Amino acid sequence: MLALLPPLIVLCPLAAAAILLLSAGRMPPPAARLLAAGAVGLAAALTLWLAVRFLSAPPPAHRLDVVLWHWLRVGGFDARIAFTLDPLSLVMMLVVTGVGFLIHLYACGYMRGDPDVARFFACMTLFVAAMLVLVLSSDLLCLYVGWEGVGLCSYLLIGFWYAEAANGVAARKAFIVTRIGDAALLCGLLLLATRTGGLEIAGVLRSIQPGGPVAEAAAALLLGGALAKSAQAPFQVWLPDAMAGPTPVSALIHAATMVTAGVYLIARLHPLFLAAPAVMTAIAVLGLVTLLLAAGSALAQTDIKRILAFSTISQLGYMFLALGTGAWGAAIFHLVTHAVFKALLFMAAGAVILRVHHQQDIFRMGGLGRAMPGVFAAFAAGAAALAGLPLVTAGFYSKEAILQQAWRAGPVLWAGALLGAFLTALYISRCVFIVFLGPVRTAPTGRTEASMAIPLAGLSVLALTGGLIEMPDAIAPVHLLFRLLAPVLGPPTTEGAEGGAGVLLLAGALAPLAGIAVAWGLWRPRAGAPAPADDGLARAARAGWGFDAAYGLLLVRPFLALGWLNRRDLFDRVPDLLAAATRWGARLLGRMQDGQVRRYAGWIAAGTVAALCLAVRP
Amino acid sequence: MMALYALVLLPLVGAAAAWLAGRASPRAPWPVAVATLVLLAALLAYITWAVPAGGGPWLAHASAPWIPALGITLRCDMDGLGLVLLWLTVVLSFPCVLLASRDITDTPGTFHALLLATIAGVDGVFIATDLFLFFFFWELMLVPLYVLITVWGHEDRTRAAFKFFLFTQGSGLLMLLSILGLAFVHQQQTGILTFDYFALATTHLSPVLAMGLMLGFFVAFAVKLPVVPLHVWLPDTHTQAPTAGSVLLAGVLLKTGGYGLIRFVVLLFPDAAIRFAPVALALGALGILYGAWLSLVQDDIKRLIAYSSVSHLGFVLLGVFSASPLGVAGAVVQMVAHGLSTGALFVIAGALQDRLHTRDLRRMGGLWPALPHLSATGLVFAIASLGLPGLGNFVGEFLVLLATWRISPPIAILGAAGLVLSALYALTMVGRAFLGPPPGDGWPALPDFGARHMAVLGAAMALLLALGLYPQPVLDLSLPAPLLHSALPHAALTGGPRP
Amino acid sequence: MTATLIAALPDVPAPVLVLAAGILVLLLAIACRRPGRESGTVAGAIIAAATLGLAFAGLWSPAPPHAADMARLFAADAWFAYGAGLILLSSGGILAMSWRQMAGERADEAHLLLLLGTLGAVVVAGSANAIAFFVGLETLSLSLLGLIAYRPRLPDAVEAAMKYLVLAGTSSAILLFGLALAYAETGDLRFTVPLAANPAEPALAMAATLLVLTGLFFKLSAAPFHLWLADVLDGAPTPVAAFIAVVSKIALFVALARYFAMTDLTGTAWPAQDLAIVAVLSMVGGNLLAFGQTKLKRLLAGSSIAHIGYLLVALLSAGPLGAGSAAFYLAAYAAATLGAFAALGAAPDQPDLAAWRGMFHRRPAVALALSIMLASLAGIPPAVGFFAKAYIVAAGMSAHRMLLLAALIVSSIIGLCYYLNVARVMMTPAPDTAAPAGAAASGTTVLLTALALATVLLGLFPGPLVQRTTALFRSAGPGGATLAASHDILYASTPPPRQRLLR
Amino acid sequence: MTAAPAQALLLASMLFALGLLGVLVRRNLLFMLMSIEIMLNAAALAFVAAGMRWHAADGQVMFLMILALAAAEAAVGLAILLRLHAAGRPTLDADTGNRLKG
Repeated sequence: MLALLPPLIVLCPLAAAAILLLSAGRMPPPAARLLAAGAVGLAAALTLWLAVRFLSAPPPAHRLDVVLWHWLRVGGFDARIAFTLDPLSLVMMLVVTGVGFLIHLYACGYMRGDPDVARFFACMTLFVAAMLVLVLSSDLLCLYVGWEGVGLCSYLLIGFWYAEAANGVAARKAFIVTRIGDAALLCGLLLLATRTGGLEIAGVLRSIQPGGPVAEAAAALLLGGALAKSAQAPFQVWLPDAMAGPTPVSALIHAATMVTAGVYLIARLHPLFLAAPAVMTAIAVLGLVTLLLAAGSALAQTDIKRILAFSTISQLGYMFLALGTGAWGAAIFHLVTHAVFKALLFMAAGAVILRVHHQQDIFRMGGLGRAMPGVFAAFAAGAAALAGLPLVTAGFYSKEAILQQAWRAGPVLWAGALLGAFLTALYISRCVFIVFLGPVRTAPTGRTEASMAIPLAGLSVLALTGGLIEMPDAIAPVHLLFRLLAPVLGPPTTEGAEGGAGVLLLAGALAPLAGIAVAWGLWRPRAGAPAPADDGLARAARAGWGFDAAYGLLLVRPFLALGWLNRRDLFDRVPDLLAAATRWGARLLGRMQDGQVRRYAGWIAAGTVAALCLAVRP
Repeated sequence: MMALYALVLLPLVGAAAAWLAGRASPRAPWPVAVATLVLLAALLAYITWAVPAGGGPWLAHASAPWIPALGITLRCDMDGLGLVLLWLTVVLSFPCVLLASRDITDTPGTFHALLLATIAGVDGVFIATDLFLFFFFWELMLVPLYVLITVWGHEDRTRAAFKFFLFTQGSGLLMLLSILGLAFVHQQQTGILTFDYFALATTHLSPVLAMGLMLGFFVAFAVKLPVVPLHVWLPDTHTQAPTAGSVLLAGVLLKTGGYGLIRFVVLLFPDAAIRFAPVALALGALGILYGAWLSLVQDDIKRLIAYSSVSHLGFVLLGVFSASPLGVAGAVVQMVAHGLSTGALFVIAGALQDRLHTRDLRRMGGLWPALPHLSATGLVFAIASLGLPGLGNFVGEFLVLLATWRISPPIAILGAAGLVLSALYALTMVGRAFLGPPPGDGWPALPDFGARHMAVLGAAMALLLALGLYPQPVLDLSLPAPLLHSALPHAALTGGPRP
Repeated sequence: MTATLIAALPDVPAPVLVLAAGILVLLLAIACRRPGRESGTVAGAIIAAATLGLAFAGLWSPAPPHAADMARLFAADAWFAYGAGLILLSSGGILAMSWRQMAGERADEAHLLLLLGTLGAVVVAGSANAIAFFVGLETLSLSLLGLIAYRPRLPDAVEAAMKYLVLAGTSSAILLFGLALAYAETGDLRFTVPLAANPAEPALAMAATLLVLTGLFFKLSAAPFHLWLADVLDGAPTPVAAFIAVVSKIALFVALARYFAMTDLTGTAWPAQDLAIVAVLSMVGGNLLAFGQTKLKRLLAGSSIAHIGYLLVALLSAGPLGAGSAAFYLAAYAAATLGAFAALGAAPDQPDLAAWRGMFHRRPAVALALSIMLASLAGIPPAVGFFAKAYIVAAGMSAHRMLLLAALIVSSIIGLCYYLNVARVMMTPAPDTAAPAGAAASGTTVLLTALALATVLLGLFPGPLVQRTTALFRSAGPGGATLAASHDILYASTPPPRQRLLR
Repeated sequence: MTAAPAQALLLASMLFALGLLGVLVRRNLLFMLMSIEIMLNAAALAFVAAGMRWHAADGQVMFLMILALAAAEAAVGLAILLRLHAAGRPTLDADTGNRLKG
């Protein structure tokens, strides 16, 4: 019975997607909305039920394998479509279906009036299904199906408003940049499959030799996939542009779920990464670098969704930092809380955007707190959680878990992470102050409808209280999540219970407060209209530190230019040359036949003489 | 089993009937062609069904004398590989006839007759096991297709058809040399002049000679597949052919190259093939990257798809020369999947040309609102073509890359890089054709795909999906017959010594 | 009376006798004809047809008793029978073609010349002696001269005849001089490569051979002695052009093969080397020449030159396959070339390729037939030329003529271009102003249909003919004197050397 | 080979070369035909000389044959020249007025 549930949960959104696709736009929008939200809601309900059943009576070894069918079985290679239910996948499922359901609900309101709502929901539900496959798979190849599937849905949804050429470009960019990582991931799979004989996760992990070059190479290749999917340096360039999609898409795909797939992958395969210490270091360093770069960029943005996008990159950097330091549980914890509060922030931002006529520039907004207090409250809750306001927000606890682990790994990492926490508070406070306080610059109209308000309210509560399931020992020894995940990720590290824990905790609590204070000093409501900083540093930060330009100059342009030069295909000239030679020969021979009978006789004589000479020559 | 001969004769009879029907009425040939295809499918189903259970890898046989003085027979045998490709041929001929050829107004009888004749030739290629008979069919299938392109093609059809014919015929002559050389060496050793595949497979060849003979075969199949320096005929031909011709070319004709590589190059000359493998693998990787690269910069949508074929079939070369059952199975799946996806893309490109009277991507854009069904199917098949997991192409590419990785990780990495490029060109095509703003002041009312197109293309999609999610039947069929349990008593593909 | 005549000429094969008798009858008929009446045409044609038929039947007559080897004029062996059969069939076809083409004025004389030419060709094909060969050759040439210039209203016919006259005369003289040198060296008039009396000084024998070859190559129009062919075919009436391209070439090739029957052509030594050079020049040159042509007859001239090159490859591929493939190729070449000319004859007054545009729409049957013939010449299945070419390649392979085969393949690809081009032109829609093509004469239609059918059927079922051509050189038992002669005629006496390439 | 036949052969060769040269250098068709006759007669002479060497009649038989055929050829050739003139060719110059070429 329990074994039936995971496939069923996948099937719910998948069936909805299939129906929506096959109806080919003939379905009335209300029916489409109902179908999509209902299917994902059903999946969420089933997942809850599954979770209850799983937790109340855990199966042996805390895992449940469901083999659906043999996918490829040839030449000694065997891949199966198979699911594994264990605490890690259960947590991910809860995030995907739970947050996913709320976002679908929200989207019902947000996308009202769009003629193509069936296509929208088809892609959304397909995404949920693919994401569920990703987190449930017990075989890496099967996981790859979900991995690419979510990428495809991301592409389709970023470019949802296709009439705008820029949206299509952004969608393509997102897909192709992640595809580069996917290729690396695929190479990693090839390596693992060659070395270990299969891609079943448990089997792969069993047969890993620690410290060997294979483990290092495989981990590095898989890391490539994870970095691209999770928009970490040097692949982070696609995520800000991906904000071209509708806001629910940004909330679901580019904040809550898909971009965390890289984190999930590494957590899932953590024994492999443990066997590759160099890669672990790279993960931590890249995570930290991304965290700081993106936070700096977020500070200089003017578009509210781009602020949140850079914030997402930055927060994912936290997760990678955690992964790099071996804090798998902390990474997953932050993944969960981030999914909640970032989805909340995006949806609140979406509500704002809808009310101010699709204005996204924060410097054209202002004073919206009075006009839409509910949305303001929701955004503030999300911002507080993001900033990590001590004790009262979920983000505080998850970030604290990471900071502690970073301290253990090295003070430099810890200092960087602390700086990141300060910057996070700074930029999100800037956003809140400019958008919701001060004078009104764009008058909002309409009102936020219930289907959007309910998810906002629900997520607000979660964003504030969700962290209580897991607390630092210095506050209260609550370890619900880590203990749940322990069968998969190993027991939580306890060596951190040394003397300095309290000091660390204090530092971690003060950094966001300092950030908020500085932000208040800089961007508190004043008389004059606030303007974005425009010095060189700000411009560089706003442009994402020039990664886009560098890639364009070094890779894309030369590639396209060379292709353009060779668009007629060099090899195609060879037959032309041969044809020309043949024509030339034909003309020559034609000229020999000039109609003069004496010359013909001359050729005969010449031929004879030549033959005689040839014969006489020894 | 005479049914094998019927596979060739039935389309020929159908061709004659279609031609005659065309003399009676211009509307008549189409139903005749459809009926022929239905009969052909039924025949193939019967052959499939009639295969004795557990009767060994060769599923059906037929033999009759042809030119006894030279030891040439009408020997045909069908194994799983042949069966898979025969099904692909039959399946793909349906879109050709159902979608593309109905609107032919210029002597439709001849058009359908030629189409069916091509199918007959292809069927023959897939079953002939007398090398001379194979060569006969190999050359025969070109002729009707040449006429199809020359008469019903697009603006630059003459040149394209010329190139097509010259390349394939010229390389075919090299193959003839190899076939004859092999037969004569065999005759020297045994005193029997024969072109029988199974007899010739037992010939002892010195390494140099085996390499020379293998190269003759290789060049012929490499032109057909195509392998990169020899691919130059393909973009022109695919671009200029009428839609049905493009579908047939991309879907089926190119597969004869892959089939030949497996059946003849690798199985007849296993040792030489292994020695040649590094070169072939390099060529395969080059093809993948070069094709994708050029595909990206094309403005002509059919040309773009044509170059994408070059890229996709590079995987087939990799798979065949990866010297493992895994790679060969992957190559076969890749051939089938490429046939379905690229065939469908050519149908879509042809439909676009019918509606817009241009193939130039620069003059397209924003077609989605005007042609939602067409655009959606275009997107779907473009995605299949970029190798999304869950669809057939991925299975093929993955198996090929896995097999390649085992012998050469760098080549496999290059192949994987091709996946990135394939995403690039496929999405660029979709973006330029269907998305974005329409040029000028929007599109006039255009007829979208109707139920007929959607049904046929939907069926192709379903097959791709089935191939992507449950490819086991194809894998089981394509793999064991020629490789493991073949009638040839040598350790093919394992690199083992010949007995 | 006939019996005594045969008794008096023990060596002469039956077809030669029948043809000679038929010519006499036709002469008598013409002499008896009342001037100014056309009714003679039908009678003359019937006589000609009957003669050809009887001569063909005469091929099956028992071989005459063999004279002493030195004095033998004719070698009435299987090779002769095969060649003569092809010649007679082709002549019959040309007779059918010319039924209306040559008529209008004094068709009887045309038929007479046709029979005379056929007689010459048959004699050439069967001659084992320089005298017989020379007489046959001159009979062929002279009647051809008459035929080329037969229709004075064709403006270029006389010019063509003039060229043929001068060049054929020159080449005949060269050939004759070669024969004389050979006779001087060896003292016997057998039509074969002379062996030097003193092996240390082969110059005279070699020179003799080369001079004879010059004459033969001229008639065969092998490069570089080919220049006349395009002009003459262009100027001559279509049936006559067919006669030159088919009958005369078959006869000369049969004679060429016989000339080299005792010679080892396997290696790269002289004279095989000379032959190989000529073969390559002919293949490449002929195809290139045809490639640049815009007139169909000139195109076919180039094609014909190239095919002589292919036949030379077969000749150079000594061994069981070489002879068989040459014989098979002759038949394929004859059928296809004759068919191509017949198709030209079916749409008269359209010498330019451009005039054939849209032929598939205007005259689909003729266009289809011509396409089949061109396919056969190009070696495209299912036409017989495909198998014929493959057969030659097989022969070349078995004799390790790799360079020749390379040239064959390259030139075949060039050849494909122009054959395909003709097909393409016929497929392109015609401009509306194109003149409606007239209906073909019934004889041409019948001939064209028969040849098209034969070309395709032989292509699909070449087995019987292969059997036959192989049997020509294989069935010699110890008792069969005639066939034994043929056996060593084309079976190279030395076995092919062990294969260097294959070792 | 005794001296006489050898010298006769040499003479025949020279005659033959002269004839060939005549064909090549003369532009008048009539003279070209005459040159061909010279070549034929050179060959005939060679036959006779060879027959002398072998003391056989074959060479003389051949000579008769050549004589007859040369006469026939001359007859046909002259007829063709007349025709050529009748067809409107103003001169017997072999180099001018050629329509068949290319």
